Amino acid sequence: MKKLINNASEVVNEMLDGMVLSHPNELRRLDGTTVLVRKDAPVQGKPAIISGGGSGHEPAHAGFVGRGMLDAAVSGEVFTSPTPDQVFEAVKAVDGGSGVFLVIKNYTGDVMNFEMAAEMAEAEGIDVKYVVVNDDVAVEDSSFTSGRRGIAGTVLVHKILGAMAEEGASLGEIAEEAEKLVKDIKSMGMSLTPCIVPEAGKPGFTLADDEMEIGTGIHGEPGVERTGLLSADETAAALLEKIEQDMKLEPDMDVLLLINGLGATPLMEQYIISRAVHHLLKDKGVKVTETIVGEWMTSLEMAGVSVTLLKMNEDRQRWIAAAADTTAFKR
Amino acid sequence: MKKLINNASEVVNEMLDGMVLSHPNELRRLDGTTVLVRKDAPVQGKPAIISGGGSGHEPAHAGFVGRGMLDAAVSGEVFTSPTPDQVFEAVKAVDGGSGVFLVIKNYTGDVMNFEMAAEMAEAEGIDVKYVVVNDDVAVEDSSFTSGRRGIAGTVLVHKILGAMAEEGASLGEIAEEAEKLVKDIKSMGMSLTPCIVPEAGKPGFTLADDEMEIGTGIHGEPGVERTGLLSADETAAALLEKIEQDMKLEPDMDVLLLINGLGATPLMEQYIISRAVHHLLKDKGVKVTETIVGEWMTSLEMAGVSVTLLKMNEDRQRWIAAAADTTAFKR
Amino acid sequence: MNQQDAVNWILSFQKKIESSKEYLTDLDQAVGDGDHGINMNRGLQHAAGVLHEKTFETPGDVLKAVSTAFISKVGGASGPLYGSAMLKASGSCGGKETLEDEDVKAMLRAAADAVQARGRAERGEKTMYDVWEAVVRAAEEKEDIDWQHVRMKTAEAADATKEMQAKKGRAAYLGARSIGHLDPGSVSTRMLIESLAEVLESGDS
Amino acid sequence: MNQQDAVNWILSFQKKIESSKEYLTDLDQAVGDGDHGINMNRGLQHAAGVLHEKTFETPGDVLKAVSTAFISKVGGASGPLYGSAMLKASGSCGGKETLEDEDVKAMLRAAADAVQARGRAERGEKTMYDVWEAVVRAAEEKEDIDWQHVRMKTAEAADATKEMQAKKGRAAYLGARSIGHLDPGSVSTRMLIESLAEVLESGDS
Ligand SMILES: Nc1ncnc2c1ncn2[C@@H]1O[C@H](COP(=O)(O)OP(=O)(O)O)[C@@H](O)[C@H]1O
Ligand SMILES: Nc1ncnc2c1ncn2[C@@H]1O[C@H](COP(=O)(O)OP(=O)(O)O)[C@@H](O)[C@H]1O
Ligand SMILES: [Mg+2]
Ligand SMILES: [Mg+2]
Ligand SMILES: [Mg+2]
Ligand SMILES: [Mg+2]
Repeated sequence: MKKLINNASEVVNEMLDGMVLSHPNELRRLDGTTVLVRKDAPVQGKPAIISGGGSGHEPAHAGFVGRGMLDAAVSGEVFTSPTPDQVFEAVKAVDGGSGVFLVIKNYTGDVMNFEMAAEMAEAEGIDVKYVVVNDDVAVEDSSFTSGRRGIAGTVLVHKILGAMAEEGASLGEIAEEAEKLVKDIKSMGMSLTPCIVPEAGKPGFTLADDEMEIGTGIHGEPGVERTGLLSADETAAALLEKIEQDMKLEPDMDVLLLINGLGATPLMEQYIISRAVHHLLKDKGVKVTETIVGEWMTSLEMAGVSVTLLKMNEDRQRWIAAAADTTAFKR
Repeated sequence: MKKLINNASEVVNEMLDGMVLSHPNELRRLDGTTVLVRKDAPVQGKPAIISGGGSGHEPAHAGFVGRGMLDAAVSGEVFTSPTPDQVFEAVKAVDGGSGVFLVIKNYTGDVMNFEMAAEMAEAEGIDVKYVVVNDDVAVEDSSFTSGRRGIAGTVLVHKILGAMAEEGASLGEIAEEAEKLVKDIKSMGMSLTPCIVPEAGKPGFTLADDEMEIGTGIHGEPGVERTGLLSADETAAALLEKIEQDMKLEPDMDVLLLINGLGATPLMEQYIISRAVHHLLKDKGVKVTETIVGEWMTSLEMAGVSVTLLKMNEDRQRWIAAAADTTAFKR
Repeated sequence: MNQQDAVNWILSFQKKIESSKEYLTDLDQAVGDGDHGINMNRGLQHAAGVLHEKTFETPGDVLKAVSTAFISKVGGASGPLYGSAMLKASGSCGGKETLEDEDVKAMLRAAADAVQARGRAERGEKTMYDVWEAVVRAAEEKEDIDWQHVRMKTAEAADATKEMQAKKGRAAYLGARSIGHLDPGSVSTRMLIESLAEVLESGDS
Repeated sequence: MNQQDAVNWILSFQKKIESSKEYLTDLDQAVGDGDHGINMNRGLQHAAGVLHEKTFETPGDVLKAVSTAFISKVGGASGPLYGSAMLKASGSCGGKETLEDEDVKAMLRAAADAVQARGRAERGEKTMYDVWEAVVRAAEEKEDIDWQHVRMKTAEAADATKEMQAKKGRAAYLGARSIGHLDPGSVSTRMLIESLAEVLESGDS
């Protein structure tokens, strides 16, 4: 295992330390926790937005803490949901009297731990609402299963809800838009190489030189399907086709396109994928009003990308364009 | 070779296409060239700043085109300096009457091709000045050799000269600061894994599981020295020690710290390195006035980092903090 | 089952998990994210520390402390699941100093119900609930718990997860590819029950 | 040497490079960035295309076109170096339709000088200039160029780069680690001269 670390069991702690040392005017760490908050938290008079989850997805989530996005991020161990008490600490630290909104990615662990924290907060009289993001279309949706994962599209939820909160929306309005929003975000990912959880010390799966995984999540888990190597254009088409099974792409529809690198895929390749998706969408008459390309929700050093589409409207256009001042995403 | 590409000889062309499709309001491609310019180029009344070099370093350089940084970026083939005629096209397209400044990284190829372009531009009566960035302390400096490479520190040159140009500095003033600036920027890099040039199809060197290269550049070239695996703290100390041989670190000195990922090193590890460097600098009484962490000048999918220090003063503080609106770096 | 039995139960479980950490991680790499052994070990290290440091009056107290360790140190899916199981198990013990077989059955049922409620799990979904459900059924079959029988049924239930397609938890994302792999949480739950059987069998003899 | 010889020279060189592309890339991976074969091949593909399409009056015209291909299609270090060499070589040929041995010597010297000037290179720095310098010396030794001798000296000079420590170009960044590897540009330059020798030897016979 080749990693620039000191001690596999200290990676999250040292990373958070490093973030605060690097951005002392932007971020503050709650003592004895894995919670990073905006330096000026709690901000009075606006609902606070909290996200979090396992570590290893950097810049998600702590990189999105700042004006216009998150008030706090809670980091668990690598690929492991944080515990309810950590989330609860975050809730208490950022509540500015207008309530707290939790952005949860749909994993059993995240949902259970965040729900437990919400119960704890409610018991203390803090107004908490949440949304469960499940943008990953790789898995069939069904009421009999845990449903779909939350992946890169979650970053768009941070951006939009963060902008709403700055703009003066109430907790209830945020919760309402959040429910609509998650229905309008669809993502699909793939990977060329696995990644290594520091404490595990070995890759989560192996892939031959001529194989790739389609439908990979962001936790080094195997994908839904293994195929031979596809070209960038073929890969883009495969991902988009799967998204289309769930989101009807109609002429004159407006979408935001998010290309997300999983950690080891050069930006060059991400733009080659973006090019392919743009061509495909153009053929369908779909208008891309905004494209965001980069590493936003990674899976350590996994090579791969995901493609996310978000249905746009006037409000969302404004919220996406609104100012954001975080260490990883600025507008 | 596992890459999300279509055709190894088309990667640069398709990447540039992808960038323009993704950022149509920010970037424009000069027809038939590999030059991306600010959408609003040429900007009248300010010197234009151009950078460029081989591709494979994304977001460098095209990601830094925009207000407050570069007016144009010229992309060569992967790890291959662009040709003089391409650079010359860029010069003609962005000259707004106040002259053009070229930021060249110190590689034989880059220097020769850009110098030839400067000669062509001067022959047409365009005022062109340039600086050669050589921040990499891995290699001994000597007047009998081609000297030191330009690596991640180049991004700081873009930022500062770009801010000066927006602020109203003349071409001469920019050239003067540029000369001082490059003497005050020192970088040192290392790598854990090599990278694969698409057209070559195989890694530039091989490293055993327990080896790393110290003093690696950004072109998949082997480093200056091969060692056993070091921890993050040891790695940071080794890089800083080498920088210190060249830049005296004194108490109460102000520096900017740039941590640059080479392509496949998770942000988590970059922050662990940042933490270590912060601790070491604190012990020396050196004040870090600004820390920038991320992938700015990569080497395709190489795993590794470089550490850059820039001596700060009041002017530079202002230039670094000044607004910048590019696709990869925003302030 | 007295408080010492409860302590021994958890300490025995801790040792099993510690020595199976890599095995559980391998299982979780096949169908999940490869951290189940790490997660369980982290929680149990902490729990063992607490059990060594403090003294407890009742089995319920012991399980309460273990529950806290799971809820506050583990995270992931297994943290709340084991944590809730232990919390409800503790609640079912009430203030009793010694548990009779009836109480042990009630405790196991409380734990199983907690896992089901927290995980919204049903039988056959390839989760640890499959094992819990089998444990409760086996324990309740005879008036005096037949630990040999419970062990057998627990093992069967854990093994049976191999051929199931997962419907809950990360393994569900793999769809049909989840078939052919043991469920890691079921295997660790089996270890928990084996430790309990060891402690209570030896107490009987 | 007439214009057809010049065309044959470059076409022969192009074939050599095409079939040695991987070899040159391997050499460049050891001490540089692994693109020398790719760079040279790209330039010569383009040059060959131009030579097939257009017709030329003089060797100077041919070399001018080749120079443009290198300067505008190659980039890197080899683009301007080969480009400048060809440009100055072309200049030295002037408008002559046929070059005598004297003219060929002058052409080689012009090319060598251009490489030296563009690269600010000196002998012994482990660059293609080492080969150019040896070529010029060997060509000038006899009044009628002894191509067998030139070939030998060229080969020697290219081989000698192996034991040198690089002072210019990317290999210089490796310091002492550059020792023990052939310089890729020197090897390609040797191929250029071999092609020239083949064409002019056969022209003599
Ligand atoms: N909804 C659920 N209900 C019951 N058990 C579950 C559920 N989801 C997951 N599990 C159990 O949790 C185990 C995984 O635990 P662990 O790997 O520690 O957490 P994570 O999945 O968050 O990485 C699974 O093997 C399964 O037995
Ligand atoms: N300053 C220089 N003077 C002369 N030749 C040089 C110089 N720098 C590099 N070269 C030659 O260029 C060759 C490398 O060419 P190439 O790999 O195509 O370009 P790059 O180094 O830009 O990748 C070297 O092997 C060497 O012979
Ligand atoms: Mg996990
Ligand atoms: Mg090159
Ligand atoms: Mg797991
Ligand atoms: Mg090269």
